[in-house]
Amino acid sequence: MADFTELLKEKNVTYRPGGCGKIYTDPDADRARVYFRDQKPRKMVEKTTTVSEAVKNFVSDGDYIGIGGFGANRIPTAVLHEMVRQGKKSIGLSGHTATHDFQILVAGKCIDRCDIAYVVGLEARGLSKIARTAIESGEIDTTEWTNAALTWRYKAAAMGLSFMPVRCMLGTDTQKFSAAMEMECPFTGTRYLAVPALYPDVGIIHVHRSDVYGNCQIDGIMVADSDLARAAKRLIITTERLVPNRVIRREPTKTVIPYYLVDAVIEVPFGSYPGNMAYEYFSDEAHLRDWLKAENDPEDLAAFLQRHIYGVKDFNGYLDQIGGMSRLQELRYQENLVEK
Amino acid sequence: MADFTELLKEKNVTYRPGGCGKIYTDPDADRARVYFRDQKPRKMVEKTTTVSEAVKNFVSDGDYIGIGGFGANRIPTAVLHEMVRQGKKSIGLSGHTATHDFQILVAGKCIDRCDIAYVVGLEARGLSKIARTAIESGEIDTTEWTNAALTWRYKAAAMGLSFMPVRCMLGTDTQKFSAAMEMECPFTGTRYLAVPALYPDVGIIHVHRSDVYGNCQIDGIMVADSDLARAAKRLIITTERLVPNRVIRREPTKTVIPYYLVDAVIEVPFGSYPGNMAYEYFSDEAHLRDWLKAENDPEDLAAFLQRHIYGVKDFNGYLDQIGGMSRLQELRYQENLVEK
Amino acid sequence: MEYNDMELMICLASRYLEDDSIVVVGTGAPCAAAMLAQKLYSPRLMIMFEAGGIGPLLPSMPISVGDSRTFYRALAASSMPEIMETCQRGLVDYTFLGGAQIDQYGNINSTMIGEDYTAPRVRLPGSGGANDLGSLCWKTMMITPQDQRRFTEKIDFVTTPGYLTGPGAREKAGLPPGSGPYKVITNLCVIGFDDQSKRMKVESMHPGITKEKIIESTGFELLWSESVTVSDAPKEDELNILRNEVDPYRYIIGRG
Amino acid sequence: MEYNDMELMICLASRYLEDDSIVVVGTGAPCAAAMLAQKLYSPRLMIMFEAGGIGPLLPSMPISVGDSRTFYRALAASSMPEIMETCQRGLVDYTFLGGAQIDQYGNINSTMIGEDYTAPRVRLPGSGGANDLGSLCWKTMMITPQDQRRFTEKIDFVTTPGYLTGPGAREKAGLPPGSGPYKVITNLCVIGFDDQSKRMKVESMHPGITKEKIIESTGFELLWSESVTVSDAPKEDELNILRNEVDPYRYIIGRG
Repeated sequence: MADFTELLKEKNVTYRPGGCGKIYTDPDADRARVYFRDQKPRKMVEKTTTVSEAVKNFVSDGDYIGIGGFGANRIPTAVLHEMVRQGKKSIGLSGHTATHDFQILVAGKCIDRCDIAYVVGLEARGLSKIARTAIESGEIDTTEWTNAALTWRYKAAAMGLSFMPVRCMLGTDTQKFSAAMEMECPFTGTRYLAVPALYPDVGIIHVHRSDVYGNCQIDGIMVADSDLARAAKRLIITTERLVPNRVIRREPTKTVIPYYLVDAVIEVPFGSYPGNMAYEYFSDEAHLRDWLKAENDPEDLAAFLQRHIYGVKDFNGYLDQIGGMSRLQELRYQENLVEK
Repeated sequence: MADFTELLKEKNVTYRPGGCGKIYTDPDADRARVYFRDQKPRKMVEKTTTVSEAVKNFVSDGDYIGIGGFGANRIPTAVLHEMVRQGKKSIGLSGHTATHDFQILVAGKCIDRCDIAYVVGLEARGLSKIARTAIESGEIDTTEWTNAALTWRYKAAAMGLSFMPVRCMLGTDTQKFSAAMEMECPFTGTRYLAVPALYPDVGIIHVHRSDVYGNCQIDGIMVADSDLARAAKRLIITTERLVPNRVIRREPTKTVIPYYLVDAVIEVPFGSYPGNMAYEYFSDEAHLRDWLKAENDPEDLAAFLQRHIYGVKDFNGYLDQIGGMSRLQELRYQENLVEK
Repeated sequence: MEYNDMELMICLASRYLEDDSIVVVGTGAPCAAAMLAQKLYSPRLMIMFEAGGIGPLLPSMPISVGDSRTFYRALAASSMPEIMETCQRGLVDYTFLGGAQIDQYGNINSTMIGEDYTAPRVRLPGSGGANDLGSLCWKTMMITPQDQRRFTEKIDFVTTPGYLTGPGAREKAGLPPGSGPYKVITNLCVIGFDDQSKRMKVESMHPGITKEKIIESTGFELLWSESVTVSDAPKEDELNILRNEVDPYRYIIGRG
Repeated sequence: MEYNDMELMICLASRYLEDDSIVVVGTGAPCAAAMLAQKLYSPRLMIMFEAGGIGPLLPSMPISVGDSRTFYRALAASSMPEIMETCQRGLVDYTFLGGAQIDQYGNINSTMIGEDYTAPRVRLPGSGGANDLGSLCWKTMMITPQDQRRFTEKIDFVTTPGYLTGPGAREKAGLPPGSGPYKVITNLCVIGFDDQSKRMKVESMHPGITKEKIIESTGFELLWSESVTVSDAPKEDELNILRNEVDPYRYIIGRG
């Protein structure tokens, strides 16, 4: 019989700061428990509202937010535009591959701190000049992490813990400018970094289907949204479609976000535009290029933002500006590999 | 701006054994990595075989196993019967609500050690006399855990870690007879138990659908099988149905076990019988009662086992014994709430 | 209407489950109490099962906390880690446990009877998820018959934490502050826990039950609420729904 | 056949990806190399993307490692934790990274240029998943143009660990033993890592490239394999498939 019981012995160890970054959110699991007990909406009641109301009621200046999706894929664009329109300030952001979402909030000067893994680039599309400048100028305070570290920080919170041991970042400057702690395994002595649980004040996630209570389905990759939904103190859901509760109950295996995590639900068709929404529509690469180009000149950018965000009432107004259903249908063809 | 950076400071701490139980499996993540690198079947090739061959090739005397499903729900009965038929010995078991599965292996005298959370009871059906006696007599060595602790031990392994901090078991005799370590959070000082990662030698899981490579779908609750599949060094899959690879590729969101985790795939219709298989067939309560009753007398039990396990060639032979398709169809009606 | 002990306990327990709260239940009496509460008092009570079922429209009493009834037309069919992590995160209000022995602090034994762990006189089913739920949910309720053997000064094995050794002990052990035993519903009385001492305190006695009967059925000293009341007997509609809709085959109430 | 630097690097890189292995790739040249390998050398090469895509039948080059192409008719559409944990568990053989600076130990900078973290001269995209992949996958490959600015003695920021400060340093830092940089494929040569010193060692020079050219394009001292060969130039079938099937719109190879 194999036996590893000898690993069970007393050890004196030292926890050491592994980096000089900042911890922007409270990792304490007991305080999070009390918040969840007292504030999470246990009532399965209708939570549909408007984007404007949701941003007014659930996002405050100074809040720290986590955004669903990845890069320009399945992002909650309508909520981000509304945050810009309402002039939200001093927002903290969890930046695991935040690209166009980061760009929108930087354009609105909403952000003042960022747990940063990847935010100034738009992947293959190139870099956002305003995003880059906001960080180079020190306008946005940053602490370094990696995509996995941020994912696991969400997971620690989703599990109701205050930390998670991880094996990335070790030995690098990424570690040095993070806010991880050095520790070791109680059994094997293996060296780990402990990352602090990340409980954002607000999570914002765009999904394929939700009922009016907030029971949600997502098709395709989940990115980190299962954990983000559980880690967030408040949660705003935008959905391509509102569906009857019986649709959810028909396939309970597909429910990735149950209603008791959700504070607000808004139906926003094409809500990830100009981002990609799997099985629905591809990203609008031309529009994203226009945006990047506009950043080369402050006046161009101001005009661009006026036209697409400040000058429209809501997200449907934005969709009108970019070419309405004709353009959206082109993106749907592209997504579904339909030869026009 | 909220700031919790003060949590990032040096602390001297002591890790203390939290229990006097045994650690039956190696929690070392580096050794597991090397095993996975060198032994996991990266080739996407056909892996279909027979239950008998799979048990011969992938389960050795002395191995430590983890069984999918929960209680008498979605259990890999065919593989368990075959282990009994082949007379496997000195098997270690992870016992998070193992009920009829445990009962089968105890009847075959296969088990000599058990990480135990719940194994001698069959939930509402009552207790298994032979299971109880095997533990009371000391025939089976045990270390105490809870369902969550065992689940999280799998999760630690599935994440590639050697431990996981948990908040259960603390302060109880359950802790005292576990093999957990006492530790505290590097940030908040919160007390945790660290549980050692559980990498079983063999995982055995029954699923609804698999292709010949081992890409699997499960309908309904997952129990702990997503993590078990990832934690196990070898993995045997039995499936209600083999389906073409294109069925898997049609809905990739539904794949819960990808092929590279899988060593063997066997189509076993009604493979969870007499257990429940969600959406397929209900548990055979009469048969489970017969089994429990047979345990009252050693001769009755021997005859019962002879008739249902030792005396039949394979699982289809067992299904013939219990009434064949007529009985199975009754259980299907029951599952699907069809009034006959 | 006549009723047996099991019916009595289930009916009383059902009244404690507030609407719009979340409860993790096992099979048997707890599940019956939750189903009855849903049908009578708390239509939006959210029932979870530890193997993964969330908010099913239960067509009948489950046999196992992992059987397909536990996620029949459910809001979600999730997993054991999902449920346990939801508890650990502090989202679950109530859980219901049973056990072979219980002490004055609400510590429960469902593991073994005897002195020696390696050679128990009787091995019981074990913790399963009981320790997890009693550690991580906010309020733990128990449904149990009451007698000297079960309600004992020193239980043979602390499977699931109540208030452990008394005030502050849960917190000191590292268990989440603010969680712990809430009510014990027996065939004789309803028992709460004293805020200061964390010891069992009788709140109401069931109709026809005397203080003496309760004392002689208890292996330790009970505290008594200043205003011990008489428990409201099961009402006709409770019993009707329990017998006709919740447990028509008398799986559970047949044991009473 | 004529070819540009990007085509050269992609073709060479594709030859290192063994059949039946698992590779996590980003967009751009790495993805092109993996696609080319699948079509020519390693039909069962398993491509994963860090946002969750596993084994897609890529209809075209993805724009983002999270776009819907990355799980088109895939074997699984999973999640970022699933991919990262698969890497941490030791199941991923290869990954491909890029960066603005690299040193002799294969440490990569993709975070910033400058001296002061709080006021970088140039902020780069950052780690994203690069540090994770370079820490947790078994073999890290790099595709990068080679010049004095990029191949530098001291990089401004170690985003992703190579062999850090040399032999044993990864293990000492706690990184999984046996992992680390494997090949660097540049527009001038193919570079491996010396077993003893963990320093870059030139293995083959591309056709027409001299040792002097390589030395003057490198900001640190390179080791040289005892038998430096001439790299096999891109073959006609490689170029044809790369141009016609992998990247018909010249998104990537147009940059070469």
